[in-house]
Amino acid sequence: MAEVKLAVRTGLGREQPLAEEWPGFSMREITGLSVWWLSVARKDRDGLDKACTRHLGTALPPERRFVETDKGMRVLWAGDRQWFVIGDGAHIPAAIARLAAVTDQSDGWVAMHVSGERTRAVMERLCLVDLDPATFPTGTVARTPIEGMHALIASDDAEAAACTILFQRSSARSFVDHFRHAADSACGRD
Amino acid sequence: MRYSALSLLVNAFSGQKNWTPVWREPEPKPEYDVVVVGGGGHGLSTAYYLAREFGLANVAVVEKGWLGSGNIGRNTTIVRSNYLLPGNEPFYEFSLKLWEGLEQDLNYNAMFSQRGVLNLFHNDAQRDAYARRGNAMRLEGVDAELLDQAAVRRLCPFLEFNDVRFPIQGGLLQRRAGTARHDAVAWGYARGADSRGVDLIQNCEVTGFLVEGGSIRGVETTRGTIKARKVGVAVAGSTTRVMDKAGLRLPIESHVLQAFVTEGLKPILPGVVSYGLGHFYISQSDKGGLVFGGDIDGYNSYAQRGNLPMVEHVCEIGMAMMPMLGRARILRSWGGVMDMSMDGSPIIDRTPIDGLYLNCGWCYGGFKATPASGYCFAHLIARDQPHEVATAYRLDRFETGHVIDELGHGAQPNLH
Amino acid sequence: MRLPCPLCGERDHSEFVYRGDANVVRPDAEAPGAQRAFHEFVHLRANPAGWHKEHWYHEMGCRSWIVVERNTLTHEVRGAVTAAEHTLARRPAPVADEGGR
Amino acid sequence: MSGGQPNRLAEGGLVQRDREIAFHFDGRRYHGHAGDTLASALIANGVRLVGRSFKYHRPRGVFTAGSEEPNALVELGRGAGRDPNSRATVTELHDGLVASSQNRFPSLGFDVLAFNDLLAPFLAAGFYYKTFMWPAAFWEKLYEPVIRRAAGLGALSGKADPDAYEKATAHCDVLIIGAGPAGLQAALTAARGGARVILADEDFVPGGRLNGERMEIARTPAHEWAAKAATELASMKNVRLLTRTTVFGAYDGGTYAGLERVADHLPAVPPHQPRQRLWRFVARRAILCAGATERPVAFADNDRPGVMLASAVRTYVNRFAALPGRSTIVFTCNDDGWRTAGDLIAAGGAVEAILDTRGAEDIAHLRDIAGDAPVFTRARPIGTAGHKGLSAVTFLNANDRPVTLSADCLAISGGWNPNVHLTCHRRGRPVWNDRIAAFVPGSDAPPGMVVAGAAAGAFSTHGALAQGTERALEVLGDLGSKQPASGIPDAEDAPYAIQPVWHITQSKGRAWLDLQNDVTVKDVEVSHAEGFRSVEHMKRYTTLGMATDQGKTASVPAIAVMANLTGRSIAETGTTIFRPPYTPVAIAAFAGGLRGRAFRPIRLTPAHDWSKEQGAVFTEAGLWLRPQWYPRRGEKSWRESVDREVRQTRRSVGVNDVSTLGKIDVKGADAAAFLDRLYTNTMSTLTVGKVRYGLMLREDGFVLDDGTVARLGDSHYLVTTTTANAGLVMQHVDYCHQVHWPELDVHMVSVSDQYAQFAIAGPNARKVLRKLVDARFDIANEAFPYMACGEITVCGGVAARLFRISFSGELAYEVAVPARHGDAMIRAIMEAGREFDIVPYGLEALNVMRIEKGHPVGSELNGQTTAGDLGLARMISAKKDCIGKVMAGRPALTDADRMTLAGFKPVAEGEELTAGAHFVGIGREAKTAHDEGYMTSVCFSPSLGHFIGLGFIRRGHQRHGDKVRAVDAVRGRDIEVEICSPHFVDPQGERLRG
Repeated sequence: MAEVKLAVRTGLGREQPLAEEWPGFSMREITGLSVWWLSVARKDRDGLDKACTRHLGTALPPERRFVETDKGMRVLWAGDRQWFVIGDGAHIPAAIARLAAVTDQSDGWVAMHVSGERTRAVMERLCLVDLDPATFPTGTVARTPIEGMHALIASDDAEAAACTILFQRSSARSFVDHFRHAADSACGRD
Repeated sequence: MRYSALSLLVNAFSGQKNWTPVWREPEPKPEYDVVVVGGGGHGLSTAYYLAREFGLANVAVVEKGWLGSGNIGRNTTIVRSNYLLPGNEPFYEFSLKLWEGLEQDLNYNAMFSQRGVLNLFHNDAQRDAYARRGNAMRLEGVDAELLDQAAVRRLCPFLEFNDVRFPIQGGLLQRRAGTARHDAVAWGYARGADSRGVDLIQNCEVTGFLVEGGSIRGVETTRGTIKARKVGVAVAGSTTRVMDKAGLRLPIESHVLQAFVTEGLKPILPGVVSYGLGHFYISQSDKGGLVFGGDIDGYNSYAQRGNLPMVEHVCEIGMAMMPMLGRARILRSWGGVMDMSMDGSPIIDRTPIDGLYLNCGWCYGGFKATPASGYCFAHLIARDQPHEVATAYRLDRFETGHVIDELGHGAQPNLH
Repeated sequence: MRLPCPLCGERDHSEFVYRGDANVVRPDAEAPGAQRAFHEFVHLRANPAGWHKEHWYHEMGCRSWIVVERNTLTHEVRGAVTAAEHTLARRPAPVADEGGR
Repeated sequence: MSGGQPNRLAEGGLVQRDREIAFHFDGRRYHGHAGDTLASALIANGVRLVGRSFKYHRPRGVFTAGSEEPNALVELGRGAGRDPNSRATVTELHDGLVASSQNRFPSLGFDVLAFNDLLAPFLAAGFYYKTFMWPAAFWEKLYEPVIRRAAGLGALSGKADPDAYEKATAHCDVLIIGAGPAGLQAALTAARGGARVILADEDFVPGGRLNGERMEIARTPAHEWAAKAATELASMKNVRLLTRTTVFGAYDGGTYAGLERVADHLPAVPPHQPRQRLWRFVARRAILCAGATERPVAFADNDRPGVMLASAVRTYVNRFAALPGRSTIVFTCNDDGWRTAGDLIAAGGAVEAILDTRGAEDIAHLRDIAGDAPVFTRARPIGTAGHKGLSAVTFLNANDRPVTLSADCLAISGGWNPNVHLTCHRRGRPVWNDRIAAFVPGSDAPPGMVVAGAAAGAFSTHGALAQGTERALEVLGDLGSKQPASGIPDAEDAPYAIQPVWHITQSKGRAWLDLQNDVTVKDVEVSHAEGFRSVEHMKRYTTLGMATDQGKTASVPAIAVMANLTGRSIAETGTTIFRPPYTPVAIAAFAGGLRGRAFRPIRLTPAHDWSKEQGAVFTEAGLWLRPQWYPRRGEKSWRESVDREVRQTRRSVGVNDVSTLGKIDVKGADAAAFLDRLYTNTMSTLTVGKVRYGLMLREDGFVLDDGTVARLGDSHYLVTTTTANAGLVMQHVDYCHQVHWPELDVHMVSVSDQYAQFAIAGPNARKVLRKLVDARFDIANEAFPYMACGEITVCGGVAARLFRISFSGELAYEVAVPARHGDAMIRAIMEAGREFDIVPYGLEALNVMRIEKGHPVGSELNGQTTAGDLGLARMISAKKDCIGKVMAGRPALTDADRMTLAGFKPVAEGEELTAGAHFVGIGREAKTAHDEGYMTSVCFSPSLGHFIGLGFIRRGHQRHGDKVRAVDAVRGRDIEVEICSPHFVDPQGERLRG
C-alpha cells in the first residue's frame, strides 16, 4: 500500500493555528497539545496522588485548581475525582494509568490562549463566572458555559488577565465567533 | 341584570347607577350538596355546569383569595384543540365547541376570537410528526391544515425565513383555535354560577377534610366548617398542598411558568404562532399587547415568579422566529404555579375517599380546558361517572401504564 | 438563582439541569410488590411548598449530580452535597470495599 | 427667552447652551440643546400637545420629567429602527432625532378618534364584557377588528430589528441602584471601605433629584456636589459607574437585571457596538436608592396638556431652563409643592397662585416663598378649561366659593410614593406608612437588599445622605470590610408635612386617575358597584395601572378611592403585585447576540469542509449540520441524487460521515456490571473485540435510546448513542452512576468530538478499506467477522478503531480516526474508492437503506414506544434487572393489543406513501375509534422500485399480508397499503456477514 500520510487540521479546521488581535486583547489557538482525561475511584485516590507526585513531580490539584508538572505539563482539576493532563506530547506514565481511567481527549478539546488588558471586558460579555483576580487568582480552573457551549477556563496570570481556555472541537467555530463579537464590542477594531 | 347594548344605553343616561354586583358575597352556609374547592377558572366552570347541566345549585365554591386569582388571572390565553393522542383530543375539541358558544351561554363577552394557531416545524421529521398530529385531529372531526413554507410565508410574512439557524419549513394550522380574555372567562362563569344560586365564598381557605368511614363529610375552612356529601378539588398548582390534607400522594410537581406582555401596539399578529425547535408561543391581545411565553423555569416552585435565564431563553427563541419583535418592549412579566403531571396530561377522577373528586395535572393547558374541565368534573361529581371525553384521565393510569404522553418525554414533569 | 455546587462553588442555576425530588430511592427490583414500589419511585412526589431536597446536574460545569436543599416558596438555598455522597451516606450497611460487586 | 425657543429661560439649567441640536417632531423642525430630553426641548419650544390617550383619544401633554411618564409617548426613528411608545421624558436629545406622535388619525391636532370621548357614557369600565355578543360571527369580522385597530399606541415597523444587542455579567460586593443623593453617598462610603461597587442610574447624568432642585449640599449647588461625587467615584478602581442603566429586575440569589442604553442617545449606533446591553449583576449586597415618584390629585378635567406634577415643573425650570407655562398655578397638599413656586419665581417665571388644601395655620411658615403671588388655603380645584391645553383653573376657596384663574400650567403635588418596586419583585409586599401617607418597603425585601433615602420614605436631602451612609456602613459590616470615616455633608432637612388628598369629591366632571388608559374615579366606582373590589379585580376590570407606565402615578390614588368606597383602610386594601421589569425592556435586549445564525451553536464534523466542497445539501440534526445528499450536476431532484447514492452503495461502495453519533468511553472494574444495569440485554458477556447492539429504557419502561457497545479492552467499552439523544444518554448514565450506584468503579466521558467516524458500506467496502488499513491488520471476514471491533492503524501508523457494524444492511465497516485526521481520512477513503466509483451518501440515502432493513430511528424511538412495540421484547434479559425493566411489565405496556412495528407497501402500483398517515380498516369510517396506528418513516426504495414504509399498527407483527388504509387527511390522501415484515431487503442479513 502506498504510504498515505493523513494531514492534520487544527481544532478550528485550519492548517495553521488561529491568532487574532484587537487593541488590548489577543486570542491564539494552541496546537499540538495532548489532552488526557483522568478519573479515579475513591479507593485509588490516595494511590494516584502518590503516583503523580512520583512520576509528574506534583500531587493532584484540589477542586478548582491546576498545577504545572516537572515536565512542563499542566494538571487541571475537571470534576469529582477527575483531571485533565495537558501539554506538548504529554504522555501518562503506566504507574498512573494503572490506578485511573485514562482517556485521550487530544482531538475532542481545542485550546486557546487569551490575554491583554481588555480580556476581562471581553470575558464578561461571554462568561457567567467572576474572573476578578481576587476571586479567580492565578492557578484557578472553572468549567462553565460560554454562550451555551462547554468551556474550561484556567487563569494563567490573574493580574495580566491571561487565560487558557479549553472548548469543544465540533462547536469551535461558533465559540470563536462569539469571542470575535465580544472583542469587537469591548475593544473596537483598528 | 341581563347584559346587552340596551343595558349599556340605560346606564349611559343614568350615570352608571344601575349596574348590580356581578356576584354576591354570601356568608358560607353550614352545609351544601357539593363544595368545590378553588375559585379559579375550573372551579367556577364546574359550579356553573353543576347548576346549569346537572341541576345541583346547592353548591359552594370556596376560594382562599379573590375569584380568578390563580392561573386564570395570568396566562397566555391560548385556546386550541390540536392534540395528538385519543385520550386528549376528544376532550379538547369538546372544550373548543363549548368555547364557541360561551359568550351567548354566559351572556358575558369573554372575547373568544378564533384567529388561528400555527405551530411551525423546521425539518422533515418534525413535519411528519405534525402530520401525524394533524391527521389525529381530522379523525376527531377537527380542522387541521399542514402548510408548506410558501403558505406559512403568506400567512405570517413577518417571520424570519432567511438569516436563520433552523429554517422554517412549514406549519400545522388550526383556524378555529385562538385566544380569549382570561379574566372575563372567570367572571363570566362566576356570574353565571352566582345567578343560578351557587355561593361564591372568597377569602375562605380549606384547612382540612372531614372524612368518616372512608367517605367525605365536608371541609374545614378559615371561615368555619362546611358539610357536604361531595367535594371537588380544582386548585391547579396548590393541588398537593390541599390533597396532603386528605393524605393523598400524587404524580404532580408544581412548577413556575413565566409569561410576558409587551406595551400596547397597533395590530401586527393575526393569530397565535409557536416555534418548533424551542418552546415559544405568542399572540396579540385586543388591547394591543403581544402576549407570549415559553418553557416552565424547570424546577419545583410555588413562588409565582420565575428567574432571568428563562426570560432570556424565551426572548432568544422569539427573536429567532420573529426578529421584528426586537423593538417591542416587555411591559410586565409574571409567573403562575403549574400543576405538572408525570405524563403531561390532566387527572379528572374519583379518589380513594368516597365523594372526594380530583381535577388537576393541567401543566400548560389549563386555560383552554376551562369549559370542558368544568363540564366533565361536574358530570363526574353529579353522576359519579366520568364524562365520555374524559375517561382516560384516570388517577391510576400511571400505575397501570395507560399514560397519555403527547411528547413522549416520560415521567419528567419539567420536560412536558 | 445561585446554586452552591459542592465542587465548583456558587454558580448561576442556568448551568444546571433540574431533575426533581432527591428523597426518592430506587427500589429493589427483586423485592415483592416491586411494580407498586417503582410506580411510587417514578411517579409519586411529596411536592412540598417549603424546603425540598432535589437533584440538579451540573451539565455545563463539572458534570456532577448534586442534591440541593432549596425552599420552593422563597427559592432560598441552604446547601448542597454531591448526589454520590448523599446516596452513600444513606446506605444503612457499612459500604463494602469499593471493588465489591 | 432665547430666540427660536420661546419658553427657554435666558440662563440657568444644566443644558449645554453652546451645543444647539436640530430635531423633528411630527414633521416640524425644532431646536434644543445637548443635555435636553425630547420633552424638555418640546417644552422649551412651547409645544404642549404631544399625544392622545388610549381609549378616548383625549389631548395629552408632558406630565412628568422621568420614566413614570404616562402621556408623552412618541415613535422614534423611522423604518426598521422605529421605536414605538418611547417616553419623551427620558429620550436624550441628539442631532437628527426624528419623533412623531402616536395613536391619532389623521393628525395629533385633529384626531377623529377623539369622537370616542363623546361616547364616554357608553364606554365605562368593562363595557366590552357586556356587549359585542350578537351575532357571534360579527366578533371576528366586525367588532374585534375595529377594537384592535383602535387599540395599541405605537406601531412596530414589521421589519427585523437592525441593531445589535449584547449581554454581560458583572459581579460585585455592593450594587447600588440609583445615583441620587442616597446612592452617591452610599457608593462613596462603600467604595472608601474597599468594597467592589457598581452604581447604576437610569439617567444620563448622575444626581437624581439633585439635578432638578434649587438647593445646596455642603454649601455648593446640589448638582455640582453630585457631579463632583460622580467624578470621584469614576476615578476609583473598585467602582463601576453605569449611567443610562436601569436596574429593572430583582431575581433570586442576589442576581439583578439591568438594561444599559449604550447608543440610544447617539445619532447612529457606532460600528461593532450594541444599541443596548443587558446586564446580569451578581451582587452579595444591594442598596436600593431608587428615590420616589410624585403623585397627582383626582378632580374634574385634571388631564389637560399643561397639567403636570409640581416636581416636574421645577425640574424643567432648574435642570433644563425650560418654562412649562407662562403663568403657573401650584396646587399642593404638602410643603414640598411650594418649592415649585419658589423656583419659578427665582427663575423669573410667573406664579398665578398657590392653592393649598390645608389651613392657614399649616402654611404660615411657607408664606414668604410665594412672594406677591396670591395664596389660597382650603383650596380645592373642581375643574379646568382649555381643550388642547390648559387655559384656566376653577377651585373652591376657603369659603367654598368657586374662583376661576387663568393659567397655562397647573403644577400638582399630591405627595410622594417611594419607588418600592424592586423590594417587591420577589413577592414582597409594601406596607402603608400613615405618617408620610405612602407605601414604604416591607420587611420582606429580597435577602441582601437594604433601602436608603426617598425609596425608604426619607424625603429630605439630609435624610437621603444620612441613610445612604448608614446603609453602606451596615453592608460593609456585613461583608467584614473596614469602616471608613463617613461624615455626612450638610443639606436641607425640611420635615415632610402632608395632609393627603386623593379625590376632590366636590368636583362633578370626570376625575382622571390613569391618564394613559383613561380610567376615572367613576370607573372605580362602577368596579366597586359590580363587586370587583379587591385591588387586583379593580385593576383588571378598569385596566387601571395596566398601561406602559404601570400606574406609577395612578395606582395609590386609585387604591385610596377604592378604600374609601369599601370603608376599609388603605393599608388593608393594599397594592397589586409589583412585577419586573421596573420600566419596559426591549425583547431584543433579552436575546442579546444569540440572533440569526448565532441563535444556537453549530456543531460541525471534521469532514464538514470536504462535504461542503462536494456541494452537499445540509440539514440540522440537533445542533449538528449533517449532509442530506450530495447532488451531482444535471440531477434535477433530490430523489435522483438519493436513489443514485443508494444504488451505488448497494452495487459497489459508499461512504457516510457518522461522526455526529454520540460516543461515550466507559472504563473501570465495574464497567461491565454497570452496562448490564443500563441496557436491557446482557453486556457483561461481551468478549474483547466484539460489538453488541443494545437497547436502553427509561425507568418508566419506555425505550430511551438504542446503540452499540464495543468492548475494546478488559474494562474498556465504547458506547454509541443516536445523534439526537447523545446529551440525554450522557446525563442518564451519569445519573444512574452517581445517584443509584456510586459504589461502582466505573468512569464515563464523552468522546463524541474526539473521533471522526466514517461508515464504508457495500460489496466493495472491504476492498476499499484494505487499501487504507495498515498491512499487519487482517480485516477479512474470518479474522474480522460481523460485529467485530478493534484498535488498528491506518495510512502508515495512524491510530484508529475499526467496527464491523452496519446500519445500511450492506457489508460495512466503520472506521474512526482522531478528529485531527478526519478531513484527510475522508479524502483518503474517496481516493481509495475511486476505482470502485465510491459515492459519498448522505442522511437521506442512509434513511432509505435503514428503512429497507427495518431499523428504528428517532421517528420510531419517539418516547411512546416499548421494546415489544419495536419487536425487540426478546432483548430484555430475564436474568437481570435493568433500568426500566420492572415498569416495562405494567399492564398497558404488555397489552397484546398494542401497536407494533411493521412494514408497509402500497397496494396500487407506483403509489406514494407519506409519514404521519393513520391506519384505518378498509370500508370503515375514518374516525378516532377506528384508528389502528400511524406511519412513522417512508421512502422510495431503489432496491425494490416502489415506496416502502415503517409504522406502528395494532398487533402489526401478527397481521403481515393484511390490507388497511393509510389515511393522510392533511395531505388529502387515502390509499390502501399492505402490512408486511419491516425487513424489506436481505432479511437474513447475508450481506452483513459477507
